[in-house]
Amino acid sequence: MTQGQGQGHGEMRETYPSAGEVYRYRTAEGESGFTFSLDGAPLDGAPLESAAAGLESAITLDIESRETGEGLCRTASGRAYAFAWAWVGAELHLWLDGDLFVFQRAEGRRRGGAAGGESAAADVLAPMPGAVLEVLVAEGERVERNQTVVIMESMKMELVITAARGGIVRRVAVQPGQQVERGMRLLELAPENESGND
Amino acid sequence: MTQGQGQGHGEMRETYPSAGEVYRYRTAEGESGFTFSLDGAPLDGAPLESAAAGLESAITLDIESRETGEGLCRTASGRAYAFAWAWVGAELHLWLDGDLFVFQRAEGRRRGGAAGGESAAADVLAPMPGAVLEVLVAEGERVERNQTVVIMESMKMELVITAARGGIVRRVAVQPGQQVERGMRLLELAPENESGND
Amino acid sequence: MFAKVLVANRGEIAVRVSQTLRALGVAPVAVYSEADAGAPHVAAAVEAVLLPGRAAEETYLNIDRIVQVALDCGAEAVHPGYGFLSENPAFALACGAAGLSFIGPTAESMAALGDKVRAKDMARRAGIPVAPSSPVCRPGDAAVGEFVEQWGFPLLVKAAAGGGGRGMRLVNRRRDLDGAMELAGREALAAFGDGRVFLEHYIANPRHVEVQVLADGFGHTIHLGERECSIQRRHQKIIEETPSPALTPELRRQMGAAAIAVARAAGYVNAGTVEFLLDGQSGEFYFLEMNARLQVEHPITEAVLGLDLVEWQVRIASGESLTLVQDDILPRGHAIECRIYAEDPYRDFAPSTGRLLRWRPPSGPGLRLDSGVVQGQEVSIYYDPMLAKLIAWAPGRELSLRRMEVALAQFVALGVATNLPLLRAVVGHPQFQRGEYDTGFLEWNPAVTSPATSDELRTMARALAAWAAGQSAGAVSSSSSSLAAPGDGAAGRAAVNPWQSAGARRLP
Amino acid sequence: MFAKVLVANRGEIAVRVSQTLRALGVAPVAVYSEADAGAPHVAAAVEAVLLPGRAAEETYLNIDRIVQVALDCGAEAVHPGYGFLSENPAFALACGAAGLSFIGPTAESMAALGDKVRAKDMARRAGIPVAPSSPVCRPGDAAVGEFVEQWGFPLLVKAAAGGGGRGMRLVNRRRDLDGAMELAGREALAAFGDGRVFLEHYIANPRHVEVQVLADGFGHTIHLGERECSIQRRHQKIIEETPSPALTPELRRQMGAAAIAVARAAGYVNAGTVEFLLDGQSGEFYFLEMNARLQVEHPITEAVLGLDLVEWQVRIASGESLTLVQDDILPRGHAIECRIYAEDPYRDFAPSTGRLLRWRPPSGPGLRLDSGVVQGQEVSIYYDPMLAKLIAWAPGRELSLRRMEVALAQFVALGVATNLPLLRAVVGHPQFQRGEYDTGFLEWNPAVTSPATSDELRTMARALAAWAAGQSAGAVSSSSSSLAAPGDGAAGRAAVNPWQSAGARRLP
Repeated sequence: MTQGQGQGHGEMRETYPSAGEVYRYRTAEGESGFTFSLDGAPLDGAPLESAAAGLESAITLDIESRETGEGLCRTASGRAYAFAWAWVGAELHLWLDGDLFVFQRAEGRRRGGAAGGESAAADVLAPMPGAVLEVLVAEGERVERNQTVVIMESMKMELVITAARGGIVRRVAVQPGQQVERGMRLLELAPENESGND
Repeated sequence: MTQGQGQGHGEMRETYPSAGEVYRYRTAEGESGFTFSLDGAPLDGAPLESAAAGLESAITLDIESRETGEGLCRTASGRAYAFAWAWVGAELHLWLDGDLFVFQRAEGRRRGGAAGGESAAADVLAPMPGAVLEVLVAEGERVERNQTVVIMESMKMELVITAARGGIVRRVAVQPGQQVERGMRLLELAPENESGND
Repeated sequence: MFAKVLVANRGEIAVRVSQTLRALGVAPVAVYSEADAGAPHVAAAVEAVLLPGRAAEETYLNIDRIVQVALDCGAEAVHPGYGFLSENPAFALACGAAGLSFIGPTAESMAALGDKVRAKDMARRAGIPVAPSSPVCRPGDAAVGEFVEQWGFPLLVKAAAGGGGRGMRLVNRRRDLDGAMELAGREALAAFGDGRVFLEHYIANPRHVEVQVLADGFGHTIHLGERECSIQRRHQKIIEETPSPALTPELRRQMGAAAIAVARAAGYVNAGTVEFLLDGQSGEFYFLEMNARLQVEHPITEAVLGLDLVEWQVRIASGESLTLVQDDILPRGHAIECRIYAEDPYRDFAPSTGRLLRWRPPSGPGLRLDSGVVQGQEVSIYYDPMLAKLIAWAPGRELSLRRMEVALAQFVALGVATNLPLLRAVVGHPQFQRGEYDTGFLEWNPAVTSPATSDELRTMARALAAWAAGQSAGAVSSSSSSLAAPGDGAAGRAAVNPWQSAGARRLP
Repeated sequence: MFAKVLVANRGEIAVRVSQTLRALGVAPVAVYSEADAGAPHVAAAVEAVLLPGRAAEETYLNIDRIVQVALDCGAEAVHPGYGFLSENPAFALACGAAGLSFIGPTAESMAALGDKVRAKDMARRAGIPVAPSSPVCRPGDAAVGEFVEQWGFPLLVKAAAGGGGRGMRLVNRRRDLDGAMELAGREALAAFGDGRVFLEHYIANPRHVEVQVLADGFGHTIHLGERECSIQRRHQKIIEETPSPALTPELRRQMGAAAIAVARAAGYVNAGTVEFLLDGQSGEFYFLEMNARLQVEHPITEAVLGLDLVEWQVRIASGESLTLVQDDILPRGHAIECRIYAEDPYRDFAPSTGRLLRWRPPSGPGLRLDSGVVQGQEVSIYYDPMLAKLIAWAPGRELSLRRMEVALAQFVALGVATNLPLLRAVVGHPQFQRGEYDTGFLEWNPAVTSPATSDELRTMARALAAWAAGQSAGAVSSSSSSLAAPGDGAAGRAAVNPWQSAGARRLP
């Protein structure tokens, strides 16, 4: 585990990056910019892809931002990257050098696993308004990350809804034929280490 | 004077449009949009240009706005105009169909002339940082609207500073050679009907 | 020339048509649904009229209402754009009956070309190769057996009234054929009100190459070269380029002549596009269909030819003759278009809705943006999820692809998911850059539909997210000051250097 | 070709140069002052290096520092853009001494062309007409009397090292001459460190027409046609177009040949521009000077020729030969450029600073934007107030002017005053549209430098201001929610219809 170079107010954080992993990281603000160091292993035991390939190292960024939610950062090597961010509901969307990253707040996470089971991140939500065509899983069933769980129809197209992470289906909230609004919960998913708590 | 078509909460307002005139107008929100009626004569007795040419009539606008401070309005005849607005300090800048309009709040105006003499609108401010080259008026002197009162140098160019409205120079706040910041007061100007109050 | 024209569409194409109309001194009139009251296509027009409702059927597909609006506002002509009513013969007829010029082909041409079976017969009679196909048939018909005997499997079941991949089925085995024909027929009946189907020989992994045609009302027809449109997802083009990397000058000449022959056979007037399937290996091509309207991808043709196709559409519809001759058509350089959709390329292209919170399109040399959205706008479920089209032109293909790649990397869009990363992955793909691709490109290269971010960038993204989350509580809320609150315009500047506002930072 | 190039500039030209470098596969390195840390030209590059300080002298004019940065980052070449160090022979020499390629002409050409008197002599010897002028002289010299005897008044006193109108005086009477020479000399000494002056015959109301030249290191020189740059304020071009409405094919041929002759006489390599004064009536033209760099207005030449001038600059500097021949240079259509300045056209063009709170450039067919700013950026006092350039191209002049006019009317900029309304008034002016204008256009048409808003629009503006002022207290403050605060993304929507939020509205 590599320590960031900022002294003083390093803090422990948790987050859900887009691919569903949960990481710890430290941040600090130094004289010359913003320093970030990743705390190695992901929190929920999912495999950390390419952990050896630099994810554990600390990075220091010089950040210039505008009040429009856009900015520019430079790495220690002088490479310049534009970025922009916006909150979309509870998600922080980050545009960086042409790529989109989506982060979710880890509400309740620090309180420990069980009590935080109601967090939105564990649910499968309707990405847009439409009608439910099929529900492919049943309550109590175990699902893998990226497994197709529901098929919806919207804008005259079929939408394949997948689980953003693995877990146990705690509740199926909809049935075929039902009209749903955007953001409506389709399934409640309990993380595997919480299964049976409810 | 023509009455707007909105019922109910018509209100009396005052403002300083860009050219320096002060008008009364009424606004109301109706079923079909936003109604505005201009109250004829300007408040400070300056000549009302083209008063006969439609300035006195009421207009009704359908307004659609985005939270980005931009929008679109349609007149009763169906013509569509894009617009955008932003506060620049105490000024409301309005972009409408390719033209820029600058409005200042008429702070203190409603309390009657004399007491409101300290209002920012009566002062001549430095439009940008630079150095004062010449002050062309003296305290107690009467100036006309658009009269050149100060010459500054900024960005290697001479800036000609004019009075946005007529009045009496109450105080000269700078002297040649002096460095000034943007927005710094160069002259205090008393409206003519207030001269001698101070 | 007309004085006033109603633009019966929305989004980027309504904006684009209005821009040319205004440049020609013609007043464009917009129509808009309740969901589009603040949309850019309204701002692009001189007048705007509400079509009550939100659903397309109530609004942009409402023939009676649109014709009435055109009459009420004193328009002399109607431009239908693409999609919606643009290929609906009933709309063209209704315009004509109301005394309005329809900026497009005649209703007769449109009807003839809208029927795939009639269109193919017409092309065959004109001596143009078509993909081998059966007449309209039902399961069990003798024609079915004859066709299968001659051409075998795989084959395609297609709807006579089809389009956009609907009512189409790929069949690999005899025992699936009857079911597929039933299914395709039901789908076509639901979608087009016409359940007729036919069988077509399946050409594996073809290239999709189309030829732009322009014809006036005096019998003068020319072609404007080709567009390569093989990069598709779900039978929907997403990237187009011209010239096609697959065409030789001789093939270009042949396809151009074929396109003109089809247009002449259809008595075609105005701008239209003849679509072909091309076997990249053998150089054989087959007539597919003719689109009786302006195409989404027309800007790449404009870019290499230095023409405004909408200008010519309007001139031809107003009775002018086409003063261009075939020898005037000299393409210069290379152009590529990317369609930017509100959809998630990593989740099976699921459409994405929401508010466009950041929208900073790139600009610069060789770039053109045709956009139907602005920052702050709501992207709704009601209409097509295409937000904008980015076009890059350069003196050569390599440079135009690189311009596009750089521009896509700089295109900021937040609030809804977009296909920008996918477009970038395709344009930067070695196979694409060598011009070696066909309509199966996305299937062969599943990697482009998965995120391909470097670990370094992911780490940086996490760091920036942590930083930005810290901004939300303190500095960024001051951004509202510049939007609205008078007198405190300077407050937001503290956010420029994050470490200047450290005292205020507090994370949840 | 180079692998890495340092771009020694800022603003739109640094962005534009970086865009072409990236398209060529070359990594651009940006330098930036403390005032430009978040500027678009930094984002456009791959690497960026801070030049400590803010004033131009400390940063973008700091030869030693910039050369060191180029060496440190491993760049092989330097592109100077325009302005700053672009025509400074000492910089070109310093680059050469450090082993860096300078993307521009040789220091020798630059020095020769930078001296007006030497440049005119060179042109004269090459057989090119120049405005009649004296040798360098002082008050009382015999040369002064001789010149006045022959050419009379009015005449111009000009600095030998001059440029941009500095050290220049128009003299109408003999008794003002000595004083004017003294004054111009002092001004020139202060500005250029060189107080030499000369006299020049004054050509009243000329047109300013320039010819673009391209020359490689192997003796091959061509011209790329002309640009008409007569619309100026304070000797600063603000609108340019090509082709010039004043040129006949014969005149174009003559001026092109003259430009090539000047470039050859100066041993010129890379892209340069030969400026002429043209008497619109007689068709006589006079060599004025040669600009030894890329011009601000180069995009209109790119638009009609389908070329990338920066690409050729880089290729030539990297040792490639110019593969274009004169017969390849075939302009197509018409292009016009408007320079968008942060200045108030109604207050004597006073520069305007502040934060760009709204910035919504238009886009669409035929439009190109080269921009050095983004929304939210601070426009500072430190550098040139040009924000961006808008270029419109169309098949013909009328259409390109109308495209520009419509685009200017749709260009939203708030926070700093801009010259957008002036540009629009000029482009829409009947005289301009007829092509009947010269460098005195703004003086003759003072109306374009006064607001010309209809009463109807003013009334509407007042109504909207009243409405918007009401928004500030309530609805618009919710705009911050979409920027930062999590969880309440829908709150801003109440602002869409003002009468939905009536309860919250309260005016002071």
